[in-house]
Amino acid sequence: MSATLLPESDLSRARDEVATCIRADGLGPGLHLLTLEAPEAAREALPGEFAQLQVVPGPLLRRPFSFSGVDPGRGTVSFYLRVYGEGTRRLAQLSPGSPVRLLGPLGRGFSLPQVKGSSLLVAGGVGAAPFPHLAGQLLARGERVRWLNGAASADQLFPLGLLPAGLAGSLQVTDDGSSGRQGLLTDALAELLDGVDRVYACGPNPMLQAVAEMASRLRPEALVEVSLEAPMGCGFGTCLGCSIPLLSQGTAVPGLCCRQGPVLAADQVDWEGLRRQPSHLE
Amino acid sequence: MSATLLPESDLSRARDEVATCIRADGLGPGLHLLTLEAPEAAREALPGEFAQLQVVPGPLLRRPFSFSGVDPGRGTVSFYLRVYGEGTRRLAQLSPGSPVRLLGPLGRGFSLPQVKGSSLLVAGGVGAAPFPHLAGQLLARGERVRWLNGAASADQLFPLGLLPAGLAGSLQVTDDGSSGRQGLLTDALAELLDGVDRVYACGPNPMLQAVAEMASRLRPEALVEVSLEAPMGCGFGTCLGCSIPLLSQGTAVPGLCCRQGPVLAADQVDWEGLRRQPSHLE
Amino acid sequence: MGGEVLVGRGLTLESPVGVASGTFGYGFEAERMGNLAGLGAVFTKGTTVASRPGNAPPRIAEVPGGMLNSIGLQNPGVEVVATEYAPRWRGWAPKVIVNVAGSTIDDYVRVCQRLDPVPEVAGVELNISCPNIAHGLDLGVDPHAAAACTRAVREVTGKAVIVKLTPNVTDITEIGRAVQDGGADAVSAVNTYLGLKWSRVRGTPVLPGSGLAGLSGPAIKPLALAAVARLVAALKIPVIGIGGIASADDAREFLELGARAIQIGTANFYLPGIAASCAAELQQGSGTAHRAERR
Amino acid sequence: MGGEVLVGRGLTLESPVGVASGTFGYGFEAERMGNLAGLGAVFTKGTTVASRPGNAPPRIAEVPGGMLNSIGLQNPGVEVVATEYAPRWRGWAPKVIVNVAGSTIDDYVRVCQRLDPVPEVAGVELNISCPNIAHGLDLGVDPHAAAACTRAVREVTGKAVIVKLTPNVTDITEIGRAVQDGGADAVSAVNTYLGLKWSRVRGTPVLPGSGLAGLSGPAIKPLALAAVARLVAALKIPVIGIGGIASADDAREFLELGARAIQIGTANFYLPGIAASCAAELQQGSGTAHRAERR
Ligand SMILES: Cc1cc2nc3c(=O)[nH]c(=O)nc-3n(C[C@H](O)[C@H](O)[C@H](O)COP(=O)(O)OP(=O)(O)OC[C@H]3O[C@@H](n4cnc5c(N)ncnc54)[C@H](O)[C@@H]3O)c2cc1C
Ligand SMILES: Cc1cc2nc3c(=O)[nH]c(=O)nc-3n(C[C@H](O)[C@H](O)[C@H](O)COP(=O)(O)OP(=O)(O)OC[C@H]3O[C@@H](n4cnc5c(N)ncnc54)[C@H](O)[C@@H]3O)c2cc1C
Ligand SMILES: Cc1cc2nc3c(=O)[nH]c(=O)nc-3n(C[C@H](O)[C@H](O)[C@H](O)COP(=O)(O)O)c2cc1C
Ligand SMILES: Cc1cc2nc3c(=O)[nH]c(=O)nc-3n(C[C@H](O)[C@H](O)[C@H](O)COP(=O)(O)O)c2cc1C
Ligand code: FES
Ligand code: FES
Repeated sequence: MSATLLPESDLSRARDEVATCIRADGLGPGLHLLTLEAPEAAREALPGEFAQLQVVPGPLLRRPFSFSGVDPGRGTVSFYLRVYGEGTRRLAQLSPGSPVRLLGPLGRGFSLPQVKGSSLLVAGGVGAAPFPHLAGQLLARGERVRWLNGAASADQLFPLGLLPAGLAGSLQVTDDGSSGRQGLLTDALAELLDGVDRVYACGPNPMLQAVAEMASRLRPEALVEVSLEAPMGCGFGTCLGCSIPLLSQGTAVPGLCCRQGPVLAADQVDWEGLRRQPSHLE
Repeated sequence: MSATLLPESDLSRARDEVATCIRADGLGPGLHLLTLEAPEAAREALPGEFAQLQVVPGPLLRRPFSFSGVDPGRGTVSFYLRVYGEGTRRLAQLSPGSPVRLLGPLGRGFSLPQVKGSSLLVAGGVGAAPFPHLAGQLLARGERVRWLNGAASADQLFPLGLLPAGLAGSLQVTDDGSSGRQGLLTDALAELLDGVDRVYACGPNPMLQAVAEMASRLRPEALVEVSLEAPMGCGFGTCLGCSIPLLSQGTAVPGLCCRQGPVLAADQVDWEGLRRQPSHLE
Repeated sequence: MGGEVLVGRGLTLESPVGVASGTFGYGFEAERMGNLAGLGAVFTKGTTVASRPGNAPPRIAEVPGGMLNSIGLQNPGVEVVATEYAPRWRGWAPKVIVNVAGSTIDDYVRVCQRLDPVPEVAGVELNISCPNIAHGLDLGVDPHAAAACTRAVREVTGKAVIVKLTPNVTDITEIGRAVQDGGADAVSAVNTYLGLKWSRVRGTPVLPGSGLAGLSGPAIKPLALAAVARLVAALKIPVIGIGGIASADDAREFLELGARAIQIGTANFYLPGIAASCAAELQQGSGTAHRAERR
Repeated sequence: MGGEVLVGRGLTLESPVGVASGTFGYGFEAERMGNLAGLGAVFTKGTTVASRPGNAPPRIAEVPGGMLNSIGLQNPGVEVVATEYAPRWRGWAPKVIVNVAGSTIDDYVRVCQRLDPVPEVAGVELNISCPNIAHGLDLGVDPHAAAACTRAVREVTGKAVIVKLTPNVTDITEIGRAVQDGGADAVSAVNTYLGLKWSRVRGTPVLPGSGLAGLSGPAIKPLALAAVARLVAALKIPVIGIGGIASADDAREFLELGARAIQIGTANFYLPGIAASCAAELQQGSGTAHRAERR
């Protein structure tokens, strides 16, 4: 359907299942970790892929969330979410036993390395969501993994204890200095790029753009992948609501965040187009 | 607003309060007794008056229910309800502690006798709702009160034990004979009309019409009052949705169920008009 | 955002928050219930030359997020309104604007003429969405008829003339421009949308006859916002926004969009104190338009 | 109620349940996800002569009970559809009906001409709700233009021609009669309603530009039922009902009302298997229209 030649997500892996909430933990102001029993998704979900969640009663359309933790053995998946509007509010109110419709896995996730190397995970705020799962997969492949997390204040950082053991290093940055280093995440980035083969980033668009620019300048040989967001009507390519400006062989083309993304190589993104576009936040 | 000269409810007694569910008892298939803490309504509500209830989330418009039990001392009121559609379903699902918006008392209730005499209460199915409160008030005035309750089957009769003590007699009738006498309520009515000064009836329209006709034939000197139903948008006279065909000095006039009713003298109702009108049940 | 607003021809409302015709009677129920405080205006039930009994029941049906009505303009006629109701409005803080309905232009003229000398009536709102007008066209869907009706009323009244537009037209701005040219002081929009509810139990529509009725309530808010935005862009006269308003935030959306004032309709039925509380909330200040910053 | 239906010119659908244009792509996503089973027809995304990139984001916004969209007809153009997509439809059980859009009558003619020899295309659905037609009038709001477009397409194709009507008109039956006279085999109704969502955080509409966009979803069901009821009463050709259908019961309401078939739109987004399950449910039998008897 899309005019780009970029690869698209494999929809045949997606299942619509009725998951059951088994845990709902508050992790900070408006921040929640939701653990669902969802055996089919737990079997399939790869790092960076997402699910469309629906709670009844709740908003009409489903809401997209990155798989945060995935435990195929237990048949559970977890989502790290920040309350924004009605949909996230309903999800945050779930209690153990409540049903949640889960459609997934959807989208294209992060590329996992074929050969061992050094990865840097860069998370802005709730953009930490996909990284517990990614870190686990990278570590399992013998990758050297470091963690950089920025947030407005200490209580909005992703709890280090919830990341898989074995990280080669971690740095936390807060706007107000209430924990870790004070300043912007990008200020800290420069010193961590050294020797890195892969940079994986998730967070607000301006942060992603800054990460992409700095990485391509200071570490041009590294693979840089970013996880983007767009308003999603469906999550599987039919509503055309999640259009994002991509580059295909250097020319701007409209892509679909849900099928060519949400994870894209930084050089596939038309950053200028993205910056000019009015916010989808309401 | 209405063209009739019939008296209208006193809206200055109505209050919009946030009541709290304190008990929710199942009394039969789809039949529930809901007890709410609602001090203002408990202080004011007279027999036959109703409240407009709203549960959130739930349907947009409130739903009307007759006050069934009223305990000013405890500050509680109860409603006897039958699950029909979404609104009654939500109410039936309430659990202790849940809030319910209650607007009331609304409407005109039953006339209470000035001198002692003999009353017959005639209830069809969930039409039993207003009678516990009415029976209590009548008995307190020294009235002789008898009870006639018809339903499809035994499990749909109003539990005798929930009526106030001191009834001078009671008769139950079921369509299938599963409890009490088999047959129609109206078949049993004839033998109970003897010596009666007042007949109060609540139930489906055809039953009310039959009761009204039989009573005026066999016991013309008795006061006969019926509690009618109509779809209600507001409950207090502004939407004009609850139009019912009344008689004013013998000529048909449109009345408002919520203001001139829901309780009307049987000879104020245009029974033929009511019978011709398409059902409001969906 | 909550203070005094001028809606035309010297008609100033103390608050931009009014209540919509047919959802507040003639204000007496709210007076009894203590719900008039702070309102800018009460738009009365549609009033015709002679009294009307209204349509046969059932007249209302609920749908998700809204309701359908076919009340059929039940009202006591203008004479009762002028002689019995108006005196009871004396001393009210909200302005009373009588909503006027009819089948011919002459009907509108006669009702407005009768109300012109009545001091308690602050203005008229012409509900030009009634069928059975000359030439078989609805007044409100034909720009020429709509303008002619406005002009004819303009000639017989010194009061503010607000024309209430139906949204069931191809281009609401065309009708808006026509009544502006006809001398309307303001327009109000929108009236109800044509809807239907089906009863599967009965195999017929829920409401009698063809089952067609007017949809109102929160479900129509996005449609009403679109209509009001287009009118604000197209007209010079004030636009009064109506449609699905059920909170102070809803009201603010219409006002930020450019509406001069707003009317609350269906919400008065399920939240009888809502209009008074919206007026108070708007009076107090602009509220919080901000969400927590993302991330 | 769930069996084979004829929607005109020999076009028979195995089930009255179809999926609406723009909510199912060209069917390939549903094919991958296993959601084609039992459908009567797939109405494709609106297809134009040349490919179109669509509008700038954001393109969708949610409102209670519905959504607004201004996708802007993003599509690969008819040539790609005819040569690359059509072969992939071979052997599909649901009929594929291509939804056609354009700015001039000639655009419609060219797309339909190109599709006429393509055997996998069972019919065309003319989406005549596009702006910028000759004389500054929308095709779909002008009965003459609508009829002329239908007639012109009729001449270049032997396939079933379904005309999809916009509800944003004063009288949808006038347009319906015009396209019936122009040779349409069936009409489908409705397309989206003009709506707007306001962002209080930004102080602008949520969607770009004027913010006007198309409202769809359960919120429009009562409006769509009214439009379909009026069309059924006014027309001789089959009417395909669309608007807010999200369950087999919703579908039954339209069918009982007289629609020959139905299309599910927005619900496909949040319940991707809904169309297939409705088709199955309708196939199985009439379901239960009955509630428990009252009292
Ligand atoms: C691929 C993907 C993965 C995501 N993963 C996560 C996650 O793991 N944790 C998390 O907290 N959030 C995540 N988000 C963002 C999350 O989907 C939004 O916060 C959520 O949709 C807001 O819904 P709401 O009902 O609470 O807010 P509302 O304001 O009621 O939402 C209204 C509309 O705004 C749009 N919207 C608002 N915020 C966003 C956003 N950030 N992205 C896209 N659309 C938005 C949506 O279209 C939604 O329909 C992700 C988004 C995408 C696209
Ligand atoms: C004055 C009065 C007192 C009542 N007292 C009781 C009571 O004590 N116990 C009890 O169980 N029921 C009582 N009812 C009936 C009760 O209000 C309806 O059963 C209820 O409104 C149905 O709502 P729902 O959402 O469950 O059904 P839905 O089918 O979702 O209701 C849809 C619409 O149908 C209409 N409707 C359906 N049934 C009725 C009805 N019987 N009367 C009026 N409108 C109806 C309403 O307009 C409602 O908006 C009373 C009705 C009235 C008018
Ligand atoms: C029961 C009812 C009766 C109405 N009667 C009238 C009327 O007499 N005159 C009129 O102009 N509008 C009438 N309306 C329309 C409302 O004034 C208002 O325009 C419409 O309901 C949309 O606003 P809402 O969504 O806030 O209800 C009526 C609406 C309802 C619900
Ligand atoms: C995102 C989206 C895109 C649409 N694109 C088209 C289109 O290309 N052509 C068309 O005729 N209708 C289009 N429609 C309208 C639908 O086909 C349908 O008529 C409308 O959404 C009402 O049905 P619903 O309420 O079931 O969604 C679109 C609707 C949506 C929501
Ligand atoms: S979310 Fe619908 S196409 Fe991407
Ligand atoms: S219920 Fe609104 S007037 Fe009676």
